[in-house]
This record gives sequence, C-alpha cells and structure tokens, in this order.
Amino acid sequence: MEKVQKPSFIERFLQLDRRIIYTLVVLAVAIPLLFPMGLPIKVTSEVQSVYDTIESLPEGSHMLLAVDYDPASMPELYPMMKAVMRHVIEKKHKLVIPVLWPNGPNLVAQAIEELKVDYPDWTSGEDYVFLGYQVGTAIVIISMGSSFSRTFPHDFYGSTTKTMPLIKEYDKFAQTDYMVMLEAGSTGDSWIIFATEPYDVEVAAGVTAVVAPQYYPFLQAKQINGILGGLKGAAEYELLIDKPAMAVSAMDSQSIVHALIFVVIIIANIFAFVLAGQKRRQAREEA
Amino acid sequence: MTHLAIILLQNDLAPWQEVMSTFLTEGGMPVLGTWIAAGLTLCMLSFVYKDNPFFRFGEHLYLGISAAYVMTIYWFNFLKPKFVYPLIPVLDPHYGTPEGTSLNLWIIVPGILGVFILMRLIPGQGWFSRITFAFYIGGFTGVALPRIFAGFLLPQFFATMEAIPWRVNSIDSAVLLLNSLILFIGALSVLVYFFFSMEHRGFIGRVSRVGIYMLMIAFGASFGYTIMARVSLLIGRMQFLMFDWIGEEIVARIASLFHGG
Amino acid sequence: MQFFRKQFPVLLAFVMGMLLFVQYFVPSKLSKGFYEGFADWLIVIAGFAAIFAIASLLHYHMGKIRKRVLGYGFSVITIVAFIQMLVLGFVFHYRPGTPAGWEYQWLFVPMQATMFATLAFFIASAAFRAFRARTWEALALLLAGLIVMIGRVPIGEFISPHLSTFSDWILNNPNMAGYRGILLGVALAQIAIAVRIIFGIERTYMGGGD
Amino acid sequence: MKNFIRLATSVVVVLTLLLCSAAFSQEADVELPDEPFAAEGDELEALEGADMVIGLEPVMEEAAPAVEVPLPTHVTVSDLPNDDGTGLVVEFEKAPGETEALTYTVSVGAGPDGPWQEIGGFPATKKWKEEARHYYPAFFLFQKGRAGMSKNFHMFVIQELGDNVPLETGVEYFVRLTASVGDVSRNYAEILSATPEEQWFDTGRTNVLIFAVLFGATILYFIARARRDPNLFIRKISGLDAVDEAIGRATEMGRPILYLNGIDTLAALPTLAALNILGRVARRVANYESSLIVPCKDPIVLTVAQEIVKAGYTDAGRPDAYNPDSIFFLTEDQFSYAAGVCGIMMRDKPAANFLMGYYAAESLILAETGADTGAIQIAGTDAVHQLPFFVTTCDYTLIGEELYAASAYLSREPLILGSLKGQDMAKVFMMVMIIVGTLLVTFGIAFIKDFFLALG
Repeated sequence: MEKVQKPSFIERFLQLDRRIIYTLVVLAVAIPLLFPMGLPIKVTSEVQSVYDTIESLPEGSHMLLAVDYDPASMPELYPMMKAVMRHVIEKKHKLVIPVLWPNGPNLVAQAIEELKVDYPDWTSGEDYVFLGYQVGTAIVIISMGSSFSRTFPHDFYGSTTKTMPLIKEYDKFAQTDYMVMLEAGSTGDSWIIFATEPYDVEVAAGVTAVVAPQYYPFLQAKQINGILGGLKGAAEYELLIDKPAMAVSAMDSQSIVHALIFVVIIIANIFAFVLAGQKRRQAREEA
Repeated sequence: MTHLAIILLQNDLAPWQEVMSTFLTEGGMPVLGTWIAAGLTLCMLSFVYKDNPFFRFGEHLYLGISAAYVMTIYWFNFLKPKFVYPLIPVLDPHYGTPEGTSLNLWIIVPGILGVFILMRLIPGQGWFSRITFAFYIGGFTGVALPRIFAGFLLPQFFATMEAIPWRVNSIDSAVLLLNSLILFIGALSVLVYFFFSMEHRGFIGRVSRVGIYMLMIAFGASFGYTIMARVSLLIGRMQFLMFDWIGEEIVARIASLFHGG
Repeated sequence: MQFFRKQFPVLLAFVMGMLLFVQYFVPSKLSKGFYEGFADWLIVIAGFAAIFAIASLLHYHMGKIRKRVLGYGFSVITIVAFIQMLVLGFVFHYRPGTPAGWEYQWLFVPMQATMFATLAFFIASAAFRAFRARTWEALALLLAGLIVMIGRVPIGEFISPHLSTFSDWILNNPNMAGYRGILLGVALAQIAIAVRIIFGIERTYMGGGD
Repeated sequence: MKNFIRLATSVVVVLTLLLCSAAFSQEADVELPDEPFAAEGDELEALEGADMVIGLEPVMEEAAPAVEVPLPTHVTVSDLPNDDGTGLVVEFEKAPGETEALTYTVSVGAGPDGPWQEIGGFPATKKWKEEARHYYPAFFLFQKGRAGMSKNFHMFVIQELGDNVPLETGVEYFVRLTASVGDVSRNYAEILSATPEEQWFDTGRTNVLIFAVLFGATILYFIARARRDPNLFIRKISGLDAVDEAIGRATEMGRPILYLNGIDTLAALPTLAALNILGRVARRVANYESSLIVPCKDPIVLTVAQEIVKAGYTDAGRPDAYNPDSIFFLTEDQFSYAAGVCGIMMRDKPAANFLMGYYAAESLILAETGADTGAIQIAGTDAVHQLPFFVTTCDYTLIGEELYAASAYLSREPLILGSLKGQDMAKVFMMVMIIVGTLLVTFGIAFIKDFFLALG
C-alpha cells in the first residue's frame, strides 16, 4: 500500500492539533468580552416570574437572600447575585443575607462593596443585614425560624445583630415576604424542607447549570416559583432589570464558543465523510 | 470544591489582629494578591499548551497548600472535637457548660484502630491495619446496604412502573405515549445490556443493541448539556484577568483601538 | 496470632456489617446512639489515617530531594508550601483578614478556579475528536450532543425556536431512560458487592489474604 | 435457562396472588369509601397507640364569637410511631367548615391544668397525615389511588418543648389544641394525654427489609451453587480484555502504569470496586515486571491500596519487587489532585492509565491529558455524569455495573462469578416485576405498586 506523499488539507484538518482549538476557544471567549455584540436573549417564564414577584412587592418588603455557593461556582452565580441585589435595592426592599457555605461570605462582601459604589446610601443594619456564615446547614435554617439574631449573634462585620433597626422588625423566617436562594448544590433542599414549606414563604432558586435539573421538579410541584439557571438565567435577569452587565456580555462568549464547537464538529464530519469516500474510490481503483 | 466546613470564630478580634486584618484587606495587600492570583492563573492555564516549569511550579505550590488546608480541617473538625475533647474534656472551651463535651472513654477504641494504621510505618507490622480495614469497610458496607435499596434501587424501580397512557386522541397524547414508551423500553433495554451471565445473541442481543443506543444518546445529551457550564468557568477566569487584573479602563481603551475611535 | 491475622478481620467485618444493617431497621435510642457512635469512630480513624498520609507525602518529596531527582526543587516548594500553610492554618483557621485567609483567597481559590476552568478547553477538544459519525452508535451520540449543546444558548433560538424544546425533550426522555437503566444496574451491583464483603467472600481489600 | 423459567414462574405466582387480594380490596373500597378508619381500623397502627379517643361534641369555652371558629370533632394524641421514643402526634380529621384563615395551635403541659407551653401552630391548609408517609406506612394501603388522594387528616408531630428540649420517653404529656381565626380562639373540649414510647422495628422500612432479604438470599444462593458447579459463563467485557494488552504494551515500552482509585473515600462502594481491580492489575503488573504508580487522594484508600498491591506482588511470587513509595498520597483536594495527576501523566509518561472508581468534574481533565500523552486508557465509573467524558476520551470504558463485574471477570473466582449470576437473576426478577407492574398500573390496577410504596 503506497502512501499519499503529503497529507491533504482534509486529513490535516482531521488531525488538527488541540492547541489550535484551545486558541480558538480563548479568542471566542475574549473577543465578545471586548466587543459585546448583544445577541438577543429570550427571557424564559421561570426567570420572568422571579422578576415579577420582586417587582410587585410593596416598598420595604422583607427579602431573604440565601447564599449557598463558593468561588468554584462564582462565574455563574455571582452575576446573578449582583443582579438580584441590584433589583432589591432599586425597589427599596429590605434584605437579609445568611451564608451556609463556608467559603461564601467573601463573595457577598465583595458584591456589597461593588454595589455601594452605585448606591452609597444603602446602609448596613437599616437596609440590609449581612449575617455571614454559620456552621450546621439544617440546624441553622431551623434555628432561623425562631430568631435571626439568636442564630447569628454578630453579622459578618462583627456588629451585634440584635440592636439593628432592620433585625428589630424582621427577626423571624416567617416574616419573610420573598426569598431567593443561590445554590451550587443541594442546600436548597434543606431550605425548602425546613423553612419555605413550613412557613409558607415564596421562594425562587438561582442555580448553576449543572444542578438546575435537580430544581426543576420543585418548580413543577410549585414549591419554588422561579428558577434562574446558570449564566443564561443571570443574563436574562440583567436584561429584565435593564442593567446588562457581566452575564449578558458573557452570553455572547457562550454563544460564540458553542457556535465554534458546532461548526468545527460539522466540518470535521463532512471532511471525514469525504475522506472515507475518497478512500473507497481509491480502493476500488486499485482493485 | 471541598465542602468541609471551616469554623469561623465569631469572637471579637483582638486589637493586634485588627491591625493585621486592616493591613491584609486594605491598601496594597489585595493588589499584591490580585497580581499573585493572576500570575498563578496563567501558570495553571499554561498546562493545556504543554508541561512547563511555570505549571510545575503552580502545581507543586497548589499541592502543598491544599494538602495543608485539608489536614488542618481534619484536625479542627475531626480529631479535636471527636477524639481529643471526649478524652480530655477540660480542653473544650465550652467545658462546664451544657454544650461542653463529656468524657467518653470508648473513643479509645477507634484510637487504637487508628494506631493500627500508623503501625504500617513499622516494617513487618502492617497486618495490624487489616483489622482496622475490616472494621471500617465491614461497618460501612452494613450502613450502605439498606440505603442502596431505600435511596437508590426502590425509588428508581417504582418510578419506572408508571402507567402507559395508551389512549391516543391528539398529538399531545401521542407524544405522551411516545415518552412513556421510551422511558419504559429504554430503561429495560439498558438493563438487558448489563446481563453478564448470558451471551448477547438473538433476542437478548437485539434488545441490548437498543440499550447501547439509549446509552449513547444519554451520553451525548449530557456531554452537550455540560459544555455551557464549563465554558462559564473559563469566562469567569477571563473576566478576572481582563477586568480585575488588567483593569476595566485599560481593556476598554484597548478595545477602542480596534473600534477606530 | 494467625487467627488475628486471617480469620479475625473477616469475622469483624461480618459482625460490623450485620450490626449496622440491622441498626437501619431499629428506631430505638440505643440503635440511634450506636449509629452515631460508629460515625464518630470512623471520623477518628480517618483522622489517624490523615497522619499516615502526611507521613507519606513528606516521605515522597523528601525522597526526591534526598536522591536529587531531576526537578527536586519543585518538591522543596511543595514541602515549604505545606508546612507554612499548616502552621498558619493552625494559628488563624482560615478567617478572612488573617495571613491564612489571605493565602486562601489569593493562592488557593484562583488556582482551584483555574484548574476547573481548563475543562472548557478539554471539553472542546474532546468534542472535536469524539463527535465523529464513524458508526451508528457514534451518530446517535453526535446528534444528541449537538442538539442539546446548541439548544441551550441564545444562538439556538436564532436557528430554530423549537431547538431548545427538543433539547429539553431529549434530556427528559431518552437521556433519563438511559440513566435509569444504569442506576438500576449499579444499585444491584452495589448490593452484590456489599453482600460479598459482609459474608467474607470478597476480601481483596484486606490484602495478603488467601 | 431453567433457572430463569423457575424464577419467572415464581414471580408470576406471587403477582397473581397479590392481584387476587387486590381485587378483593378494591371491592372493600367501593363498599366503604368514606370511612377508612372504621373499615380498616385494626390495620392502622396509627391508632393502636392512641391513649385516648374522645369527645364528639366540641365545647365552647368563650362567649359565642362573632366569627365562626370551627373545631374538629375527633382529636387523638398518641405516641409517634417508628421513632426512638421522643415524639407524640396529634391527629384529627379536618374540621367541617375549615377555611384558609383558620390556624391550629398546639400546647403542651406537664399536667392536665397546665401551665401550657405553645409548641407550634399551623394553618388549616398544612400538615397532612397523607403527606407523612413514613410514620404511617400502612395507612395508604387501602386508600384509592395515590395521586388523587384527598387530604382529610391533619397531623402535628411534637418532638421538642422549645429550645431543643426533647420529650422524655415514658413521661405522660398533656396536650391542648386551639383553633383560631384572627383574634378569636377556641380550645378543643378535652385535654388529651399520651406517653412517648420507643419502637424496636421501623415499619416504614419494611419494604427495604423484604427486598434486601430477597436479593441477598438470591445472591448467596448462587454463590453457594457456584461452589458445586464452578463453570459459569460470563460475557465478554472488552475493557477488561484490554487490561493485559495495556500492561504488556507498557512493559514493552519500558514505561510505568498509572492506576487511580477515584476521588471518593473508602466508604464508597465504587472505591472498593476500584481497589478490587487494583489487586488483579497489581498481580499482572508483577508478572510482567513493569512498574505501577498509584497516587491517592484519600488517606485510608492510600493505606488499603498499599496493602493490596503488596499482596498482589506476593501472590505473583515477586514480593521483593514491591515498592511502597510508588503508592503515595498527593492531596485530598479535588482539583489539586487533578493537577498533580496531570503532572505525573505529562512527566512520567505512563503507557497505560487506569481510571477506576468515582469521579466528579475532574474526570475530563484527567482523561484528556492522558489521551494527549498517548497512553492506552481504561476507565470505569458508576458516576453517570462523568461517563460521557470517559466514553468519548478513553480507549475502553467500564460503564456502571461493569465496574463492579470487573473483579469477577479478571479473577474468574467461582464464588464471585456466582454472585454475578445471582445479580443477573435479581435483575430478571426486577425486570419481570417492572413489566408486570407497568401493565397492571396501565390497566388501572395500582395495587402492587401501592402495596410496596405503602410499606415504605
């Protein structure tokens, strides 16, 4: 069997070095971040209902934002968290933020600092209370049913929670008007079992794309009233509050990377098909 | 991500700790941190190109730090509260209060089993650890066995036994019928594929072929589903490098060069 | 002594296995206490094993340094990083605003996130190589993969609004059926291995047995 | 084949019997649709423990309120079934004329006259006995269908007296039930009492026991049979046939073999399966005189892996070739472990990589890096979400159950092969049950399914 002198373009493409693919991926991520294209994003009903609920609450309503993720899920949940917090501030609702994942608090602190640039009047203790982290997931949730200030005697910054004006009017889980939980795992199950169901509080879940399928059954059972799923959910929310930020610009990157992979796979398959045809013809000619 | 908890003490910080805290969280240290983080991000990313000394440096640093991190957690969450305190309750800061640990000498038994593991360090005495393995694995298997039924086998088993909506009078109901047939036949054919004690020929062979197709569709779908989540992670790192490290303004200026404005 | 080396471990595994199996069906206080005690004991054993692991880690890298294996300098980095983080961790836990917390935030977290992020590259190159319609099975994998992949991003809407509906359908039906079959099989296999271990038929884990 | 027929016959017989009794119970249901208590009273363990069943006529404690506050007619307080003796349960049929505005409050006292401590309250739309399946396994057995089951009985579990003080076993507690609408409240006429008791068998777990005994016995039976007749057939598993090829190739090339046990602890069954395979692989590696690298993530897995590899070398007659330093601890953190293993793959260039056990997101990092170095890769996992990545990037993948079958396949030990056969029989049994069960459910006979669901 004699070999073709030089591998054809098709053959070379099929053996494409992975580093070229890596370079293309980097470019597909970076360029849309530099030059946002604003590809249209359709808002899904499960995101819309979260927005509608927060929008319809009267000013000064009590909201709980449970933060149950850590830096590993930051790319997806951090933009989501910021978008929801921004919406809450704009609607002048009161916000309490507990964290049940040990490495979560720093992310919340960072988001608060960033938001304070835009909303310098947003004050700790009056408009929001950042409770920080407490160990013991389910036990913490149960205990929050009777008192926030006893479960978290000090907030993240070390101040006593008991004397804060907001905590004086909002110290029990039952006083919650609406809750949003940000989940990278199954801590949300505990919130539903031990808090939102017993106290009949409406809740929405912001989740990473990987755990989203775990939460859709809750939506079907009406145990949660909305889902923000992954980066796409965050982008939809940013669009709803009319503040396109990290997630919206990231969606362009997402689309471009997906399109890139899609096109490369299709071309590879066509080429492989053509090559197989050529080989078959060659074999026939030789025979 | 490790979900082992870190106990953040809620005590008021001593004055010198406050000074240290200010030093580390304000001013230059976070900037230095951002630069170090960016450098390490590039080190770790470089390995997708090929092995190189930068990656090797990052890898070895990461190994050392993470091993130490986990070991301190072992101490604070495992050995201290579960072994040291029950043995010497006075050491517990809550000693004397209702939350304090009470003396429990039974804890010596797992202590001895633990020492058996350390006997491996003595040549010729490694077999002691077999007793520990037997205790650990035997006990754990006993724990797992009923829970495989309760949490795993029976729920899936009953979920498969759903009524087939065989009355078709519209397109929607036809889709429902199709779905339920796919679930039913799909799950069974995959089970047939896993038959070990008979040859996959004839009828069984054909059904197991269907099983293979079901598996392939499932794998393809999961693969495609995960791409988005993984790309999000890279976008997150790129945003860190471009906006936190290089800086939003500089990036915007670079971008404007290409806009021609 | 031979008894303790050979028969005793098998017997112990059987006794522990049966006790904890029965425990599952007994809700009384005694049984609950036994279960919780057992869980604590396992934790203590794991703690001692961690000491052994540290010994192994140090031994491995010290060995490289002693033998001056090519690149032994990197082992020095590991050991130094390990020891300093261990000391800082013991003193400060990992509270924010302490040196340990600072290292955690600026060294550990970014490296972890980056290793995680490399998956974006690998998933692209794996898709490129694996998604080829060489056989009918591979075609099934390819089609399911492409539809779900493109159905999940805005650009999918661009191509056809039905794409995301169809990708959800694939995830909820054929995908679920496949996984249900795997899970049922795995559950049975786990039951079989558990029975073998409790009854002492599988004892590879004890090493130098038969 | 004979066994299949025998097994299938017995399954059919059992199902027929169940079917017959189902037919009877359906009739009973038609006769007494509204009185599950009266009809099946003795079936209900829930009622057996009741110390008091009283009061049909509610008594008004206050002057006739302007707002109508309905009260239930039939309240019981009894020991909470299937617990460790720290719970009581208050149960009653929903009051006629219950509205959403109605709230029930439960208070507990040490004596019939108080002092009363409020334990908790719930709106009339919550806390249904029908939702507390675990405590009342038999309650649903003869109720019609599950899906459309109406919620008729309230239940409230008392397990602590506020601030984490548990109820004490054997102490009598007195319970008062109050119903209120807005500011108007009425107490239930009688003060009820009951004593928490410990139980020694959890009836809510009966179905697990039945299945565990059934499947356990099947597996043990086939193991026993294999002792007599050790020639058992096992189908080809290509991933395992490739093990020798991979080791042989590594030997020829003079490169090491990398073996990973996954990232889970020893307390996970996939890790045990991986360690079993490691034992077989180590024996072959010793025979071929090539070298084996096993970086570990879990300290206990490390110690066991060392023991297993040592045994493998000893069995192969080459105990001197065993090098404990080649089985070492990397770190216990997921991604630094992945980084470390990738480093080993790129620098030591193993010619064969075995990726067995449980994996999470790092699976693809490991498999792609390994593929890049050109090693033969054999993976095996039951982590369904990682299977797609192994299947697409490794040369051979053991899917789910195949991982567990591997030790039987490689060792060809009759007893373990026997258990594999037993496992297949359990599978046949289960499939027949699924087929028959689905057909019955389809034609409106949900009895078998409900029977087992009711038990757990």
